Amino acid sequence: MSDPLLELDDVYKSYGEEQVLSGVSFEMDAGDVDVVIGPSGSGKSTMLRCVNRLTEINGGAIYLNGECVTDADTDVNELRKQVGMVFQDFNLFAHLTALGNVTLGLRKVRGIDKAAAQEQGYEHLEQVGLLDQADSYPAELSGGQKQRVGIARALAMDPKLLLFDEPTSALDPELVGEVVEVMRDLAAEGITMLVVSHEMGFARSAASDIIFLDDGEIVEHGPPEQLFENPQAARTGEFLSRLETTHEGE
Amino acid sequence: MSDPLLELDDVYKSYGEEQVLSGVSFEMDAGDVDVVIGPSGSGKSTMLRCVNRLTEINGGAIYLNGECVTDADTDVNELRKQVGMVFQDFNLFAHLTALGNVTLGLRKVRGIDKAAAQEQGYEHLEQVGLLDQADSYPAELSGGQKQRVGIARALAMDPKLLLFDEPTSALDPELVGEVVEVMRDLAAEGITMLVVSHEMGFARSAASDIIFLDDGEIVEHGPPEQLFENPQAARTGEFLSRLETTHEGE
Amino acid sequence: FGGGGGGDDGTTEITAGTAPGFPPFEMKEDGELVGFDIDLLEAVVDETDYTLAGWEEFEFKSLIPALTNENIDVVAAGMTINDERDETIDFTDPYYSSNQAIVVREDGDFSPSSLSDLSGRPIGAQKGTTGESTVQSELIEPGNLDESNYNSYGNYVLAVEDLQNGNIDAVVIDEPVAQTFAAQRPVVIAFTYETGENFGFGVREGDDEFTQALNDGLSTVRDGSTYQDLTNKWFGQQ
Amino acid sequence: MGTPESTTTGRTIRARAAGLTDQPLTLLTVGAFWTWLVVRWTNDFLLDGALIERNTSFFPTAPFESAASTLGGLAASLGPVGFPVGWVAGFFEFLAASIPYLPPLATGVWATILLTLLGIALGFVIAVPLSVARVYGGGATRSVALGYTELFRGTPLLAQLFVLYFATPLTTIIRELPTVGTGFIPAQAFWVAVIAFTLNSAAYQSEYIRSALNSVPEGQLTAARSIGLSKVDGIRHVVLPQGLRYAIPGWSNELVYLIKYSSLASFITVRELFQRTDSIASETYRYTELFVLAGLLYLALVISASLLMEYVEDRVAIPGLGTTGR
Amino acid sequence: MQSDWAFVVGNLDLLLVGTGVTVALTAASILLGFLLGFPAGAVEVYGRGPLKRAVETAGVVLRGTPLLVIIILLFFGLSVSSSAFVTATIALGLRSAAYQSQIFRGALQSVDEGQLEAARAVGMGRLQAIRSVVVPQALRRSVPGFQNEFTIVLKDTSIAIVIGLGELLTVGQNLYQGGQSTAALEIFLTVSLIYFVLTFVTNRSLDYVDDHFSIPGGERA
Ligand SMILES: Nc1ncnc2c1ncn2[C@@H]1O[C@H](COP(=O)(O)OP(=O)(O)OP(=O)(O)O)[C@@H](O)[C@H]1O
Ligand SMILES: Nc1ncnc2c1ncn2[C@@H]1O[C@H](COP(=O)(O)OP(=O)(O)OP(=O)(O)O)[C@@H](O)[C@H]1O
Ligand SMILES: [Mg+2]
Ligand SMILES: [Mg+2]
Repeated sequence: MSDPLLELDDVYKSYGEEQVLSGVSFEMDAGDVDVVIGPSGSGKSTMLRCVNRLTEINGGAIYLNGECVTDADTDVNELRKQVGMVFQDFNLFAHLTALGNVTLGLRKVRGIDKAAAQEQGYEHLEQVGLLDQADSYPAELSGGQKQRVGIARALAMDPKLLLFDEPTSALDPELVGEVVEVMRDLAAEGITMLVVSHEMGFARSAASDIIFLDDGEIVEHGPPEQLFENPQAARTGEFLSRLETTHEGE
Repeated sequence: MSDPLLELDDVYKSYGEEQVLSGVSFEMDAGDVDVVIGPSGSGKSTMLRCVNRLTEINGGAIYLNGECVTDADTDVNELRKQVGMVFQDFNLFAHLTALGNVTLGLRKVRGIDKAAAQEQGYEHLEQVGLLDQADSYPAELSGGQKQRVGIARALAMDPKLLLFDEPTSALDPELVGEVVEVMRDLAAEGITMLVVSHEMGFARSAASDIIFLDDGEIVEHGPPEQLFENPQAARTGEFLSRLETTHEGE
Repeated sequence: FGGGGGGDDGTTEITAGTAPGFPPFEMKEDGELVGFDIDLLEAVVDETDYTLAGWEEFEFKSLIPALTNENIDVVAAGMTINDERDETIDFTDPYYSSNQAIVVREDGDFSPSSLSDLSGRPIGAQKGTTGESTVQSELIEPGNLDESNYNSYGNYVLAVEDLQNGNIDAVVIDEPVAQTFAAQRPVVIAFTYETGENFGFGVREGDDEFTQALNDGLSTVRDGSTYQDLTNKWFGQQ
Repeated sequence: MGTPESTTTGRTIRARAAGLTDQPLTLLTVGAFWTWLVVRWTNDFLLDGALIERNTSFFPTAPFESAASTLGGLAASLGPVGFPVGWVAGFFEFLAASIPYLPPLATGVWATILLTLLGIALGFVIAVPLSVARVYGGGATRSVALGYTELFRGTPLLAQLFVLYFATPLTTIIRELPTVGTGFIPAQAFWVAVIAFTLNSAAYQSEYIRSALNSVPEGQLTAARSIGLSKVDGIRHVVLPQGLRYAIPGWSNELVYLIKYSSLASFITVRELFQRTDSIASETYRYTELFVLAGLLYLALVISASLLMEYVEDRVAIPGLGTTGR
Repeated sequence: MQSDWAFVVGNLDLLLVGTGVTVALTAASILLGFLLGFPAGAVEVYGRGPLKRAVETAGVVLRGTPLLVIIILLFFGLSVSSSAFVTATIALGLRSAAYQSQIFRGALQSVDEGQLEAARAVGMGRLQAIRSVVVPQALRRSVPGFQNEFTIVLKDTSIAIVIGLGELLTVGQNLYQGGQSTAALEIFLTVSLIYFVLTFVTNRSLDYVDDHFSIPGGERA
């Protein structure tokens, strides 16, 4: 059997006194789309940040393609080229156009020359439906457009794995659709994604697995049908029902 | 028949060239809870701001309890004591504790002495379930807690009418529930509220009427059952279906 | 109240102004204002019907504005009587004649003997003094010295310091001052240039009664032994 | 200390002076000022006085003198209501009196400008690493940067000039360098002043830049690192381009300060604008006219600097970034 | 060298008197600057019409004119007072007011507009809302700018000698210009040290005050 693309093996993480992740383990194969849900403060963002080492873990190990990425001597810049990240509040480079945002990494990290980088940049902007906005600055884009630039920026580095941290929660209800659509397309193209999100529509239709994190532990992990229709743990059911009451559309 | 509590009569409002409200008319009776929905930029916030004269209208009139509030010689400070406002991004006074936020108006506007103001302040904090956080500063509160302080601050002035401008859209999905709960309680207590919100759960369960605003005009206005199950205008159905796709919980 | 000197009754108080930092004429020692000018003016005023209320210290260049603005009534600051100044203020009779000394480094190989030897050499003087005027009128204006070779300092001490550092080759200063420095520092007077310039007390234009009183006082002091005593005290031992 | 708001705090003189620069009259005056300066310098420094002899003004004084005396006479004949005419006469008198002093002052302006520009530019080169060290450096680099800043901000510039000029061998070294002190290249005192202003201004500039760097949201560097840029590259390609734009208003204040503080260089015999004014005044006793004249020249320089910075700010402006906000 | 330092030490009492003048002049000027500058800053943010324009123009003129020119004009031109200390305080105070107004303007503007709006929404009048909500927040934010301004005023007090006020730097210069000693460098270093101590102590105290009044959990102070 081939190695999983990503493997978390008993990962521990604390900030000072506070234990944030307490023995988290799971695996993802290439092409999987896993959605992480859980209450605020349960450690979802921290978990993502551990994967591309924006924070260091205190115990356990994380493997990407079978290689341990949490070794002290792993080149973090090398690792981050393979793991793209899309932020909740976009974090677009404010001084660069949409195209500039997408090409900066290509030019300064991959060392590709300007013309070639732009060509690739346009392709990725097209992929997220933003060719028209290539020359707009972040401040001139709507929230949904900003987030799509953020996705294109991550895609441009041709990562093996894309991390999304609540990519839609900073968006107006109407704009959420745009971004969810792009993510569905990426899922269909077979891109491996680990997504923190409470967009139930997306989770139901695109997720391979749902991971329910509570208080730094994985309480439940399984395909969406099972988790939503027939949650094993009481805590899962409770959390889901609380999510539903506030979003009870048809 | 008694006067309505609030009446908008053919209200026009423009910013420079741009027509934002084009002949908006509706009435609310005491105890009503009306929810305003509509696309971004349709003029929802502007309408609320006209009611307590944070902006001036260009045509028509607004009556509160039968008195015209849009006359140039109406005392705006007097008016605003009767019309409370809860902001989307909270706008808590950053240099005051939760209690300080609630009592500032009582002391400086109503001229109530400190001890009495604090007593009332505690009552209102209790009403929103925040007695424990009375001495916390805004930066020390969670989003949901901040918004509840905002509500208590408005309630403290004992207003005839409460305006809410997207009171939950700056909150995490889970925190939305807290605030919606408080609003449901207020509705049950018979407090008159005009709420801009896309929280369908709240609209369905608590609204007397839904007002659908599009491009500065009221496209449809009616009880939630009618508007949701059987929208009259094509535009309303379209807007609602777009809202649903992104929030499609059970 | 410092202003409004020269009144009608005989006991008007006057305030004198000076700019310390010009030894031995006026300087600060242990915080006290001392010097030839100080002692002399006090002696002169003693001979008149005026009384000296006190001293005000200014930068040298502020003295004339301070006088015309009535902040002070008389200037005693080693001020040379010349035509430009005479246009703005009046002077008493001269009380001291001073020539300019040209000071050079003791161990240097430059030993000029006349002003023309200074051509093409960087030289310095104190801003607003006769030394500066001499450089201007005798060297720069006739074209014997390029303007960029002349450095103007806020104070002699800095000029002499810069002479020692080698940034300039000569300093033009009043002779008594030069003697003070020659005694203390590794500098020597190369030669003196006779300007025949005279120091006078500065008074407001039109304050004729007061000027007359000072002139009378001055001649009384000169006639007695006081003037000689003061000269011995301040210039004698050098 | 040094939070985003101190960047807004920085929007001071320049932003206000910009109010003046809206007016075409201001533009015209500044244009005339610079034309005069450039022609003057070309004549004095490059053409060796070919157009007109050095130290001779381009403008004749006679017309202004006669205008002043005519108007003065008119004012006198109008009696008590003649005072506005009297003011105009006074103005012409001032012009007539000022004209002969313009040529040497123009030379002084050259030194003032050169001193300011070199001081600010070289200071900037030191200030950027200094501020980056303050914001992103480790304990040691941070303390070194802090020590530098406190030392140069906490002691008088005059004392710094004194120590560099009189107490170090700097002058001895610089005066031996070729071309120093020839033609329009000033002598050693000037270069010592440049060094002092550079060191001093670097301390102030680094504070403006530091607070601007602090106002770049943290997420920007996180995002830069998440696409694989190293910390240094992230700072260079993402944080600095934004932070420096935020810093422009505060930094412009420093430019204005430097224009005015360059007058302290006269203390070590640099012949800049203030020194020229002062030495002419001590010879002629026309203190009032000369200081007003120098004040006007400084004001013209300050307004020019404001216009320049306004232009720069416009040129590098990016929608939604920095000062175009409220 | 030895005797030069001994000379400085022997005259330390004089330098301390000069320091006293410097401190008094700085304190008086900063205070005057605050009393005029704070309202001026508020007028620039919230005022309108001729008053606002007048304040802005006065500010540009005061900031654009060298301090030396201001002080000479006030003393010799307008003769606002025969006391050099009073005149120097007015000159330094006016100019500092012009700069402080900008510090406070920036701080007032940096307080989110929503704060004012929320205050108005509870029924406070404009002035009252500014006073009870915006000003307390703005004052906390103006500390860094205020530290800069303090540093600048402290060192600019030395200009007061042109009108005959002998503060620290002048006392120091008088010492070596008296011809008694060649201790110029030693004097400059000592004077610098005194300035440095004054700046350092004041700025650290302001930091302390800032920390003390900082809003818990609020922005980096
Ligand atoms: N840099 C940090 N320093 C200290 N504590 C931190 C830090 N970042 C996060 N925490 C703490 O770790 C815990 C988990 O935070 P995390 O952001 O991972 O939660 P989350 O599940 O993403 O929550 P949310 O849904 O609100 O984003 C929280 O209690 C938080 O306070
Ligand atoms: N102060 C203002 N000046 C000029 N135009 C404004 C101003 N405030 C709002 N507008 C414009 O008025 C229109 C209506 O804005 P409004 O904020 O009322 O919309 P909204 O329905 O609340 O939208 P959203 O759901 O995005 O909050 C928009 O086109 C907006 O650009
Ligand atoms: Mg999170
Ligand atoms: Mg709105």
